[in-house]
Amino acid sequence: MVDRTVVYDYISRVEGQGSLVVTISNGKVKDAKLEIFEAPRFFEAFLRGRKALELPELTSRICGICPIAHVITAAKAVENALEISLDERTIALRKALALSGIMQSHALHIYFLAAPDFLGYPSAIAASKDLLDVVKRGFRLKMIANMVSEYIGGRAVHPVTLTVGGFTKSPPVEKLDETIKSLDSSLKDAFETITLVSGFKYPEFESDHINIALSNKGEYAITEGVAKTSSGEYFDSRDYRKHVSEEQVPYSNTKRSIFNGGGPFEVGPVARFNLNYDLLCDAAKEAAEKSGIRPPVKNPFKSTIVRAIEIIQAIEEMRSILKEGVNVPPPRKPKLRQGMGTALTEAPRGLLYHSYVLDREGNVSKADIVTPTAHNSWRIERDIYELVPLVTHLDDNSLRSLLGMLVRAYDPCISCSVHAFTVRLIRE
Amino acid sequence: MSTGFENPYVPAFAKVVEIKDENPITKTFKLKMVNGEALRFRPGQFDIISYFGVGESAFSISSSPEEKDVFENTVRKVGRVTTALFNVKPGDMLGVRGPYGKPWPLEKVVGNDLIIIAGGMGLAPLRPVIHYIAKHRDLYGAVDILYGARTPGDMIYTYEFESWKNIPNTRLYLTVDYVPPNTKWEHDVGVVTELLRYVKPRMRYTSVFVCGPEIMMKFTAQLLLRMGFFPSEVFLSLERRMKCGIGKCGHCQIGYKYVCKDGPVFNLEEIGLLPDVIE
Amino acid sequence: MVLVHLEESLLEVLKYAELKYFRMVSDDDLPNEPLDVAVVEGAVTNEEEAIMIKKIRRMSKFLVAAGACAVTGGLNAIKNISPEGEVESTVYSSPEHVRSGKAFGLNEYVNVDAYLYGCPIDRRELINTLMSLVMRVPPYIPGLTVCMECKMNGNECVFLTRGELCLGPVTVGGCSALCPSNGVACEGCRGVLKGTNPKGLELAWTNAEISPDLIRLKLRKYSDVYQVPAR
Amino acid sequence: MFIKEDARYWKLEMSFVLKREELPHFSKHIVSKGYSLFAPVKKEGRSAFKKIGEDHVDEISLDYIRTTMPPLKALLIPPKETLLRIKDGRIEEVLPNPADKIAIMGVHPCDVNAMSLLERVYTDRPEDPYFKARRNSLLIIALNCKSADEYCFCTSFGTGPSLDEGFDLLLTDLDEGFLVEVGSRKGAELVGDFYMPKALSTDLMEKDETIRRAKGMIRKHVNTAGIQRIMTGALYNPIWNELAGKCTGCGACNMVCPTCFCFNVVDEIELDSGSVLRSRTWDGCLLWEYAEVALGGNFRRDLSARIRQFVNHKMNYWLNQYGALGCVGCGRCIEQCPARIDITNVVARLRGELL
Ligand SMILES: Cc1cc2nc3c(=O)[nH]c(=O)nc-3n(C[C@H](O)[C@H](O)[C@H](O)COP(=O)(O)OP(=O)(O)OC[C@H]3O[C@@H](n4cnc5c(N)ncnc54)[C@H](O)[C@@H]3O)c2cc1C
Ligand code: SF4
Ligand code: SF4
Ligand code: SF4
Repeated sequence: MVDRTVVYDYISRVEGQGSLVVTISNGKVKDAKLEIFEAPRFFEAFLRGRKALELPELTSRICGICPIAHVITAAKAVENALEISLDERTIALRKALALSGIMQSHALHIYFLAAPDFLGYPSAIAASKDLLDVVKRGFRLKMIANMVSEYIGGRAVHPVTLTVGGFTKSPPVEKLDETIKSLDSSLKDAFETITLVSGFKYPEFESDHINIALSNKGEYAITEGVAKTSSGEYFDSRDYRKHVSEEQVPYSNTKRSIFNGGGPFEVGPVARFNLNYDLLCDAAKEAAEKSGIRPPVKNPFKSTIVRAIEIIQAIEEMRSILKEGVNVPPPRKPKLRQGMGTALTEAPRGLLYHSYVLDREGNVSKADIVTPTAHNSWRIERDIYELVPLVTHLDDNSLRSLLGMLVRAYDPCISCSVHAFTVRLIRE
Repeated sequence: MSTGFENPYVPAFAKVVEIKDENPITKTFKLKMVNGEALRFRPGQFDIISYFGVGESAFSISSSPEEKDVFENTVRKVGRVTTALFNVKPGDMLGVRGPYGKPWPLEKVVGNDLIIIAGGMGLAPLRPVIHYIAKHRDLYGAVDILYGARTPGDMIYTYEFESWKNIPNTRLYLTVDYVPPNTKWEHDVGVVTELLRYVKPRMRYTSVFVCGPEIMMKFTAQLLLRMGFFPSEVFLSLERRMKCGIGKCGHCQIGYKYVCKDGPVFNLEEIGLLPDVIE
Repeated sequence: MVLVHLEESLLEVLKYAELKYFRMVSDDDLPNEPLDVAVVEGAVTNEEEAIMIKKIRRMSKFLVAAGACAVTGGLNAIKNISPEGEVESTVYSSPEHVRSGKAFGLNEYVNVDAYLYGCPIDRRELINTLMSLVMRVPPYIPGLTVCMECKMNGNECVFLTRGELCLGPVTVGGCSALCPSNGVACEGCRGVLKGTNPKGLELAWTNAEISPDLIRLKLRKYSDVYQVPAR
Repeated sequence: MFIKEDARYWKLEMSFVLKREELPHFSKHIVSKGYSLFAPVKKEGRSAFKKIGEDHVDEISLDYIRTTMPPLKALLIPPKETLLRIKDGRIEEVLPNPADKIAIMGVHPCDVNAMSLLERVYTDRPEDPYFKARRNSLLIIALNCKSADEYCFCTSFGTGPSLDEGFDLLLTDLDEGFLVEVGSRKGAELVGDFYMPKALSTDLMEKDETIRRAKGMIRKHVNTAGIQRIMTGALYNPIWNELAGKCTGCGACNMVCPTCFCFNVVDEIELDSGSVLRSRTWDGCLLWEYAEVALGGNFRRDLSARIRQFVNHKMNYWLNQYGALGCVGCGRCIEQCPARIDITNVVARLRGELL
């Protein structure tokens, strides 16, 4: 028996289109479905038959928010398949590029997607009428992140210089000082962001899931390393499929990822923070202290704070990488051959997996791409099951906006969920 | 006007004094130079109007050359600059450069009969000619004005037709391609060249001024030659893309001629040899 | 989304225009009043999207297709050339649940008044376009090729010096030849410029003894070069 | 009367030898005189003109045949140049500062001659003040060619491989160093306080020999005899259609040609200052938009008509317009054409010299 149906199509302020349908029966969630509305992109299919060397550029177009992560992951997977190793500077510069991508995405999320929820505005544009300084600060942070991406990658979105084997062009030395100076100047904005997000009122809610993030010796891992789980396991990208499987859910264009033996799991800033806290730089740790959060963070809403901390980490690390010099050797022309290559890296929203099988001419015969949003999707649904019974007193509107906030806390990037994702509330 | 003697790209400011609606997509702008100087031009010359932030476009100066302190441009809305001009109100400021180009050879044809053939907007550069003739009527022989447009509603300067007919020894023939239902029309229907049957030219002593869409000029020119007019006495005013008006940007070249410097008025003898003239 | 990449410039532009509906940053619903300008991103890949774009078209006086996907279908359109259903079944085990047809640019379904080319679109062009619209004139993107901009930047041609297949000769310029200037061949993300001759380019590649396979892949990327250009 | 021997003597008086290893010092000397110095440097095997800072004089390499970009055109009419800035009813001319002195070193004869052609266009009344200002502050140190490649055909127009006028200083690469000849007062001033030994008559002989050798390397040729008549007669030749099948329509030839001078003008709004910038950018007749008018009209709709315009402008119309053919035989359009269209070949075929 259906007593009320509330439809909330199109979750706004997530990148892409999606919907959430929650059926509530007797104060309990009977069913929660994260649906994807935006047409999936079928990247994996049309990648077949394309050239391996095209992969970074092609996969970059999976998403306009985190193209950098796709470029890097695709390049790494191909390098693995072709057994190409990189020199240290190239690896470092790649990390700096990845960090700039994370900073871009986090600044966007904090100021334009999340902050309006906490400040009570429908959008950042609306907020800019009263809080111009705050909005401008968000733009500034994003702009500086873009600047670094452009500096290293040739373009802020869909970078062009990163290629299989390295960079087609070293960043221009003439602009190095200017770039480092901008980063220096953004640190102040980053700390003010910490103050801002620490002041937000977060809903009381905790949930516990397995966390998975990349881990590497001696660094806050982003582009290099192996997957580490909160259950203490480690696995290499080659063994990814042994640990994570997928099933298609009938209502969605996304596939749901399952951690073998463990069910739903979480990836993203919180997972990285929880698993790699010790490896954060001093400034980031100081920021964590200031905002009063420490691992393990279990309240998904507080991911906003973790993002702010990661911005500081990103700035610090980009600075030190750039300071060590930006000249990298030109890539050697790779020898194409048969093989299989995989890679795992940390995209802004968490673990990203690419895997390719190449034929003898170096053409792609099979592609497998799993995005952070796909990794998180089941976890988000589970959270809803847990959250709703705690807040049955809320009316439809408030409940919808709370659920919207929860989904947004994972910053699901629907446009890009390769196997990709409105809050529809059905009360029975 | 001596603006920009040093820098020919710098427009002078002109104030819009009056805007007349000619038809739904054509307006005539009366402009006055802000520096108080007159725009000294000869019939057939053009100026380049700037709408700052959008760009510049060339327009024939369509007012009487005798009028000293104001001048007019008639503009048909077809693209960016012209759309911007349609948003302009009296009192607004525009940029003006010019005048540029070779005028109609009014001195050279003194004593001759004149046939003026215009299609649509092509009447704009010929209106100063008509005003000039009215002022200096004794300099020329018989004058026939043949004007065609797509429909009666597409005609411009209709409010002046009566006064043109009253110029001594001058006739005005009108035609349209098509008369929409419920429209009053007591003149010809058909293409403008058909109006030529009304004129009895003394070939040797007749000069023809033609301006209109390129395709209309093509057919008119062919017919005039067949009728026995002298190529050197048939003058056309051409239109080409223009970005500078002073022979630098290259766009208006037809063969070795620049429309902005060597034209826009050419006689058929000159044009006959050039490629890419008629689409 | 491109609007977000404008950062502070967005606020400047908004001094002149009011943003009515921007799904990504706001909770507002698609308004029911007529819009002056709609900037639409993304390809149309299914029935619902086709209905949506037709609705937006009816509501708005001026429609801008922004980005490769909205202009030509973008990379998504690569799959248009494989048989229906094949693509879907490669990715999903039960393809009947997937709602997607082929990917097309907006002009397949509605009249588009202006285009913003590229993946991603160019920031300067977006600002120019918005400012033109604020002044109530149609926007303008100069009709030059990537190749010309590449020369203006003083680059060496990647095709002539390294034999790499570059779509610069037939691609709408305006990106400052970004890729070739970074040592990478142009992939044609901005689509084919009117008046250029892709057949000539294909011939040039064939004459340079490039494998037909490579040529085929190159000519069908962001847009099928033999399709009528959007511009 | 000026007899040949006198000329030779005078030439010797004003000729010097710059030792190869002195080139960086001389370059520094030029910079120290307040010039911004542009010279060719090697980049991935190709040479390109770059602004040379005092610390980079060692990078200058005068051993090159052709740069992709025509150096003088790029300096005198930059690819994109703001002409006017308009704000609050005021128009500001963005003219180059006449005090900015520029020196360019190592330009080959064809390029210097191409600049003289550009000068005819841009100083034809009314003068272009932007071009003019830059030209006035430009010092040209030309470089005779010591070698040529399969694309060069300057000898067809007398525009190379050596230069007789149009320079401030002229270098010729000799065995031991560079012969430096003075062509103007500005040039004389520059060498006046930099010590260089006077040239010997043997040096001049070596120069002649170098040039003779360079000439010998030139294999392409355009027969210019009666060329206008032939070109005009061929306006409706089917060759234009045939070329249109091969040409990509990319406009690279327009960009790299040192005598192509066409430009487009655009207004843009600068958001933060609220001013309007009116700029010009290089344009070319190979483009569809070049001859497009309102409502989609186009006077060169077919690529064949556009190619015909390019070739005829160089080999025909220029002569009527500015009294000289518009090609200097630099070979750039041939080298940079992805479709391998060769202007010399086109002319030869129209003359019936080639099938
Ligand atoms: C000598 C001369 C006299 C003219 N006289 C008149 C006149 O009296 N009344 C009138 O309405 N129009 C006249 N035109 C045509 C007028 O210049 C164009 O209609 C106008 O430039 C279109 O500009 P736009 O920006 O609105 O169009 P768009 O199509 O947006 O054009 C963009 C640019 O293309 C060029 N362009 C486009 N069409 C033309 C064209 N037909 N001629 C030249 N350049 C063009 C311009 O440089 C313009 O800035 C004349 C043109 C010339 C050359
Ligand atoms: S160079 Fe080509 S691929 Fe690169 S941005 Fe420009 S159009 Fe796109
Ligand atoms: S036409 Fe070709 S060879 Fe002649 S000057 Fe121009 S680029 Fe050089
Ligand atoms: S050849 Fe074409 S682009 Fe070059 S100057 Fe002549 S008309 Fe202009």
